Amino acid sequence: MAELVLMKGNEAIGEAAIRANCRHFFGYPITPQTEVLEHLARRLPEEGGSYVQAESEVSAINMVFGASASGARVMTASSSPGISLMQEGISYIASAELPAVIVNIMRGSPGLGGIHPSQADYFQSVKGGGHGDYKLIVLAPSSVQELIDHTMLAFELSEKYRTIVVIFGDGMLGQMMEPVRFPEAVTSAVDRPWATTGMQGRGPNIVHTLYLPADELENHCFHLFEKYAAIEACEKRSSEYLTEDAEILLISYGITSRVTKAAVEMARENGIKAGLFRPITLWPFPDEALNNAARNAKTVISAEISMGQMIEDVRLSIRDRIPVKLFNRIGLVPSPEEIFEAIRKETEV
Amino acid sequence: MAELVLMKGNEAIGEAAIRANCRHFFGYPITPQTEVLEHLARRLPEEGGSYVQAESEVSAINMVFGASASGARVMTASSSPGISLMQEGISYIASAELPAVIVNIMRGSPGLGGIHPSQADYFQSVKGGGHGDYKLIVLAPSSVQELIDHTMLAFELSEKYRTIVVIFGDGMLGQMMEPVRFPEAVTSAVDRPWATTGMQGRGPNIVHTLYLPADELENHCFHLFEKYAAIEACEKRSSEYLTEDAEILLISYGITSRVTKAAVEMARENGIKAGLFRPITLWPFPDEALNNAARNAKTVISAEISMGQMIEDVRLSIRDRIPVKLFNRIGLVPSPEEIFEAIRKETEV
Amino acid sequence: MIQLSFQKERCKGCGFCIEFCPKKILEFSQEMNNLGYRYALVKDLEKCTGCGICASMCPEVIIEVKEV
Amino acid sequence: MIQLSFQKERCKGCGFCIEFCPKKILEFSQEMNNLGYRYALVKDLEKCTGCGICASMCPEVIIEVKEV
Amino acid sequence: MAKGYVKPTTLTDVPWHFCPGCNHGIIHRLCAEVVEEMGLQSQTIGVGSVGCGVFSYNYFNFDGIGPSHGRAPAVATGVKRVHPDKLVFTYQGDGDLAAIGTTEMVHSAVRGENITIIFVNNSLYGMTGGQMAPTTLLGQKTSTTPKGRTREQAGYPMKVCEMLATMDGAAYIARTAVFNPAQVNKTKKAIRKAFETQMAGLGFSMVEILSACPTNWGMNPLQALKHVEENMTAVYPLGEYKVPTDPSSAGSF
Amino acid sequence: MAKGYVKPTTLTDVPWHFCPGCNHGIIHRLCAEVVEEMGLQSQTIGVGSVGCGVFSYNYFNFDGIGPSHGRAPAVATGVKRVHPDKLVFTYQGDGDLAAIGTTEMVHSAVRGENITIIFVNNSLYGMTGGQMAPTTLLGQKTSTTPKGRTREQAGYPMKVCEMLATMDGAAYIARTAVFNPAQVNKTKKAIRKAFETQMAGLGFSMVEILSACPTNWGMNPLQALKHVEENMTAVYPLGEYKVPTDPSSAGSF
Amino acid sequence: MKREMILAGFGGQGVLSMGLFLAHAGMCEGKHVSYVPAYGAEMRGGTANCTVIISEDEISSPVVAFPETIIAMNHPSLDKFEPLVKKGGLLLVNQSLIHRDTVRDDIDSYEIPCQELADEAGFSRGSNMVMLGALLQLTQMVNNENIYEYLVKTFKGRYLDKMPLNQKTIEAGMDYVKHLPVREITNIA
Amino acid sequence: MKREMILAGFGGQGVLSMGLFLAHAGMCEGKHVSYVPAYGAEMRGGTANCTVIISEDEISSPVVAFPETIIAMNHPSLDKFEPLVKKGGLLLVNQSLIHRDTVRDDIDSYEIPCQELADEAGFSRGSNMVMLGALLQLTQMVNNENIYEYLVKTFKGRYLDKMPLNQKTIEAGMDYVKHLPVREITNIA
Ligand SMILES: Cc1ncc(C[n+]2csc(CCOP(=O)(O)OP(=O)(O)O)c2C)c(N)n1
Ligand SMILES: Cc1ncc(C[n+]2csc(CCOP(=O)(O)OP(=O)(O)O)c2C)c(N)n1
Ligand code: SF4
Ligand code: SF4
Ligand code: SF4
Ligand code: SF4
Ligand code: SF4
Ligand code: SF4
Ligand SMILES: [Mg+2]
Ligand SMILES: [Mg+2]
Repeated sequence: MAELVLMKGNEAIGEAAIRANCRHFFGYPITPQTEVLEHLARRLPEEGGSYVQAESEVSAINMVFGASASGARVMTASSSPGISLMQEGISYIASAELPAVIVNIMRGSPGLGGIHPSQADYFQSVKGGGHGDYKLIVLAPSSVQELIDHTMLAFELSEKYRTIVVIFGDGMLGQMMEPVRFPEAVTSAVDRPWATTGMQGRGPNIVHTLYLPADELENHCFHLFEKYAAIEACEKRSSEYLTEDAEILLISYGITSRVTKAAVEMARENGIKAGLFRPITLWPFPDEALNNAARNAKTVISAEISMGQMIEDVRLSIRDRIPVKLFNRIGLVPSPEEIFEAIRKETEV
Repeated sequence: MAELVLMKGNEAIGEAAIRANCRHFFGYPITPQTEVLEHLARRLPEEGGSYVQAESEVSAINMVFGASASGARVMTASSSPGISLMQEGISYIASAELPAVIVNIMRGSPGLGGIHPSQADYFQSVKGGGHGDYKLIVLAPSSVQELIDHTMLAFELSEKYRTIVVIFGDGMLGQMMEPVRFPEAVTSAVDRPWATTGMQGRGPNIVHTLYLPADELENHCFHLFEKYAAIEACEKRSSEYLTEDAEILLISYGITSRVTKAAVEMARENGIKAGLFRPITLWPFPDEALNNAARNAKTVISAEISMGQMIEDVRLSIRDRIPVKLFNRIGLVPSPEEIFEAIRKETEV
Repeated sequence: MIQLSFQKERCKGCGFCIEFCPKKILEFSQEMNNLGYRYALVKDLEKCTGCGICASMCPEVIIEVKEV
Repeated sequence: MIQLSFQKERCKGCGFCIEFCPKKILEFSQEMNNLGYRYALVKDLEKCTGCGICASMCPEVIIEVKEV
Repeated sequence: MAKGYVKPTTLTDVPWHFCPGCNHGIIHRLCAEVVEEMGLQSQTIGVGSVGCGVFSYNYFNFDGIGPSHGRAPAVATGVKRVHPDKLVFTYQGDGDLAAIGTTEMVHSAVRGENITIIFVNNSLYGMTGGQMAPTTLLGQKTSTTPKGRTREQAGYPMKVCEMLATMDGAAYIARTAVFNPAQVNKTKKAIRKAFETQMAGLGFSMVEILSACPTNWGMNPLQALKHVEENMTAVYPLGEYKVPTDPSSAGSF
Repeated sequence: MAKGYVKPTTLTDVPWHFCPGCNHGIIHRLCAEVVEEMGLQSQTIGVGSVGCGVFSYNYFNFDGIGPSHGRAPAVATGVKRVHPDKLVFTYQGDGDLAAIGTTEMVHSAVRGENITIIFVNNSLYGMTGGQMAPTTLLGQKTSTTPKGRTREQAGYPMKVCEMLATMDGAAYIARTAVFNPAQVNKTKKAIRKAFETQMAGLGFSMVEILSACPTNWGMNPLQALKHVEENMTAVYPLGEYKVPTDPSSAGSF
Repeated sequence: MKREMILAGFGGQGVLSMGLFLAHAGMCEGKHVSYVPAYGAEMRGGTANCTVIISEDEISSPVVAFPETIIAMNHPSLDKFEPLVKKGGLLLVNQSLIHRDTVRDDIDSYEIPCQELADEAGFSRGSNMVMLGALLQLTQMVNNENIYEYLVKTFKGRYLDKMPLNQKTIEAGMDYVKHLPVREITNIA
Repeated sequence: MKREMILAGFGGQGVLSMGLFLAHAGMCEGKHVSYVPAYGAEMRGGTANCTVIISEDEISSPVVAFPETIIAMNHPSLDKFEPLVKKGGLLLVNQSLIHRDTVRDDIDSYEIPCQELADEAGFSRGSNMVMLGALLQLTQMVNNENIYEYLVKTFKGRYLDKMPLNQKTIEAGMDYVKHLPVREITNIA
């Protein structure tokens, strides 16, 4: 079994990408994500790969387009404002069905905001910040070990479905250190018969996103959404903690799900039947699992570091059977005590 | 009363902006929106205003930031991919609370897609394509006359609430011609004590979006959302057609609401109790009005030129009391016959 | 001897070949092709030197010049 | 006579003023200020010409030079 | 000159959408001919752009990519870093390259990225119906400069070759045109030099080609060629602005 | 030289966040002094940027705007078109201006936009902890070039003055430094010329100022000044790259 | 009463100005109108068509699946649109460029030798005006008194010198259909 | 058993390496650990602090509102964190820079003259190591045998030559608290 190492979240992501046999990275510095770049700038050349520091996030995402189109496993990483600049490119990559992994270590927003941990880019990545109809797989790790496991999973899923997979982190996850073990490195290169590698021994391969005849565009969109339906059928992921008899069900993801878990523990110690439902994939959102986990709940609380974004998927999942409340803080990861307090209040009414 | 003129949608928007006393425009060409630019490139100089053709949509939205920050009424216009490029700037403008009007004449997507009429940017503008927590007022006109009326209303609302207002059009609305009358021109300039106009006789004005201390960022977000709550309380707009006794309620906006209305007429002629609910503001979404309009409905159909985006707000509004179906086409505006057919099918089951 | 072939149905009648032929042996047709253009044709093949200049100026790449 | 004032609590001890003073009459303090830096001070005001070079190099703009 | 002419195998048989007399057609053909003559058909990845050249991937008979508007050099960078030995070139109009794509263009030159840009300068946005571009001449009427471009409102024509020639990473920079057979030959030679510069690993290369847009200029095809020859070349002088200094550079220099 | 020194009223009393010896402080002061000496405090709108200069709007005592990363010239364009008679300048680092902001910079020059860019070149991304910038010297170690920048991987230092000087819309372009009192004075003169160029309506102006970042260079403040003097000026020669030709230009030329 | 029309041909045949004329005429006569051009990526060549609706009542849908009137100026347009004409509807075909017969027998169709009539009228590029005349004569859609005024509106007062010629050409189209033998309209409805 | 600690001071005082040492030590001794630095925009100067948790069981929340142990290396840190120490918790104060007394009487607090002891140990920049030693001695959190090994891990094997000096300085801190008079812990709980 691999040895335990104490590692910073951002560096763990970078190292995991290398273990996943990713040899091409294009990115632009931004706090609190920069260590992903710095780690790969050092490690990729050692592994015979190439690190290119793009001149902007717009360029980075388009370099990703080119590298993926021509057959390479590729990743980029940024934080909220930088991800906004990638929205056009993301829509293009989704339409061209190119595999790619995008890391978003979310920070305080909107605008320049700050470098605080945040979960306020949910709508952007889960609903669609770019133009048109498309979906991205969004993974929400909650520990440094999961940053590694999800990064490796992300490459696998992105190849399998020819889609973008987003690693949805935040400033605290990116900066904190925890002991981790790295899985075996993946060595097999996936072959991409459609990639633009030079037409040796075959006709030309073309990667594009233009569909001028209306019926061609419609068919393309229908095709994309058949694929998305398959992903929804197979890839919903979530975890539960003490939900069986939970009368107050908390829903939260990423770093927040860990403090929420601690709050649930406090509640139980105080005899309150609280439980935690944690979506691991934000898209596809684990709606049936949530609806089921909420079967005995009298109240549902969505705990987010945002003004309330995931809460819409929570309401859609439980079809508004039960009152859905929001617990939120901005600019920091709340403490277990705060969340416990919110749970306690619910029991009073 | 002003005389009737036959005018193209895009030109009507441009002329309406001038009537609304907008003298500054920054934009970049893109089909099917370009006539907005071309009209203003000709007319603004005549009115002593300035037309600047930006080198990209990224630059355009940031020029809008500067012009609005320094006190001017300002507008930009683009189409789907160009609006994606504006997402970072939009998040900044929302955080800085600058009034601005953004026209999106939506086209086929995702990616380069095409120039077909489309309604697939709903998530981007209504939920949030940029990073962080913010909202935009989104107006959905359905005729050339409404393009004019909504453009003038947009400037008013943007000043009143210091927010971005989006005019949500599509390729057909932008390109079609209808007879219109222009309202009286607005001449009053709104004064903006906060604007950066040079600190003559006062201390420095500063327009920025950086809030490093966590509590400052949190307070700023709470402040923004108090404002949004006020908008939700006062500015929800919608219209209804034969909803009183409607057993099948159709929901659609913009150009689609007109063909849907024709389909509802056909249904009534065929003895089917159909009705139309048309959201005019997509944010704030007229949820109570919709819920009320659906009181007698046995089925609800969301008719969109997208793979199903507004349908989520429809479900949230009626709290999933009634089955909600989707009717959609991509790449074109459906015909009344098609929609009627969909209504008829519902009555069979 | 030179073989000159024009894909007349793809000609857009720009006239570049006619203009730049050193021998001035090309001209426009009277009738229109299905694209609605008067297309280019050879009036005097004898004089053709096979220099290929016409082809080198054709924006549609529809002229072939062969020596046979 | 020249009046030289340093805002010592804002000094970050870069040493530019000390380095570029033509009269070499500035030096670092022994104690630290609340920012944790050894700050600049005048050891021999007599020699000061009031040239203002120290101020013109100070990145913190905390030196004032006045003739009184 | 070699007698006769046969269409290169590096072009497909798809009919072209260009307007009568559009120079895009000539330039497409020249790129295809050079790729064929260098024997690189199976080693080439063409990166298109958004503009009237948008369908280049359908017209070229080798691998092709359709990127977003202006980002072709970034996309080409991604391709080249994965396939350092392949011929990777972009085909971009002046709006695509010199307006929205400025950053990507400049920084592929700064990095000395080993790619080639074929830059088709027709002094306006053709595909969208003839709006002003950064390259529009002073006084030139376009749909967004109805009275002609003026310094005051829109500044000066942008000289891309002159700008990129100042960069250490740029190895070969040239400006040519195709308004007559002689110029067509020069353009072909320049494209070949650029491609050879890239295959020799000498760094960034670009060929700017002045191109006629009869439709949006409101001229007939022959008038449009004259306009290029007489008015455009006056503002955009033809010639080589930078050539590789490295002796190891390919034979043809 | 004028005797004595008093802090200009165009600076607030807010304590600065810069590291010991950071040249941003000197450059901030010079901008403020020129605005005061030209009597423009109530006529100036400063447009900041994202970088270690991000708080300039708190330090300058006149109207200020905090734009997004790299877009200051576009924001300044918006401001200037609304207030053609005001002094509008941007304050940008090399990452902000020369990397992500390239398009906005180049096109404000193309348009001859009547604004001034104060360009603080410290050869890396300071605020984010010292990553490579386009301006990083060959061989320079940064957190993303741990072995030093190499041509192969990241190309060549970007010379912004040389590039912008090729543009017809650029009226005044100069590169200076602040590594000793004489250079500080030259820099102040250059800033004044740039502002006067703008107020005279002669077009786009930029002053690039080589600036020390002791923290990310891993040097003490005095070593850092030496590095600017000895190593940076070798790659980035100081001087005026373009001066207004128009005779109507302001007195000080 | 509502009249829904699609006018189709290839670019340069002036089908869009025909549509504009009808929209302006309808508007001037106090009707509700809408005009929807099919816009294309390649702005030039290819086919052009527009949908024009003139109606007593407010127009809900500007989109028409089965128009009541179709004008086909070239062959592809006829192939594409003939099947869509409403039963009992009207189909006008430009005989000069279309050499096949119409197939529908449940609609009323006319062949007009537009080019020949235009040449006779001395306005060889006026095929569209001939067709317009035929349409106006057959439908009596607008007040013929005002044709000149509507022409001026359509061309925004440009090329005024050409207006009389346009009017003359329109009248040529009118005369042509006036002198056609009156036919029974096969109206299977 | 779980120990939650916040270590605070100003940048350059080495509080982060103290935290890293504890996290590494905990991990090496088979415990669950988490280390959360407070990261700032201005990377330099200002205050620095980190939260370290060492626990027998899996760690849910890496965020701690009321830590059981606080180390305050400078005045602002004491002001900010003293109120947050859990009742019965432990507070270590750097006497060399903090000249006020602690106010809490429901916790166990110690003043350590870090600078002086570091100077004595011949490592004037080793205040943090002195404080670390004091903490280790008072809590017996880790196996003192392995301190050297953990130091090497903490500095990733860099400056090996400095390790003995660091160890010596740590021991100076340990000795100091060893010889303090044993005190009654006022534990109001
Ligand atoms: C982000 C974005 N903005 C705008 C457009 C619209 N657009 C398509 S082509 C084009 C300009 C083409 O001009 P140019 O690059 O000069 O090529 P040309 O057609 O002149 O050959 C524009 C602005 C787009 N597709 N995407
Ligand atoms: C869109 C976006 N990308 C990245 C960042 C992160 N960022 C902040 S400052 C900076 C670079 C600053 O470097 P420079 O402009 O050279 O200024 P300096 O700090 O060196 O003075 C970066 C990349 C950001 N804020 N926004
Ligand atoms: S080959 Fe030469 S001579 Fe013959 S037609 Fe063509 S241009 Fe004229
Ligand atoms: S050059 Fe080609 S397209 Fe032009 S006229 Fe001659 S054959 Fe026709
Ligand atoms: S004013 Fe001149 S002489 Fe006096 S201390 Fe400053 S630098 Fe030295
Ligand atoms: S220059 Fe200013 S900051 Fe530097 S040491 Fe002197 S007084 Fe202090
Ligand atoms: S519009 Fe101009 S550039 Fe585009 S195809 Fe037509 S002629 Fe060529
Ligand atoms: S990091 Fe560098 S540029 Fe930023 S404040 Fe510190 S010294 Fe100045
Ligand atoms: Mg062009
Ligand atoms: Mg910098």
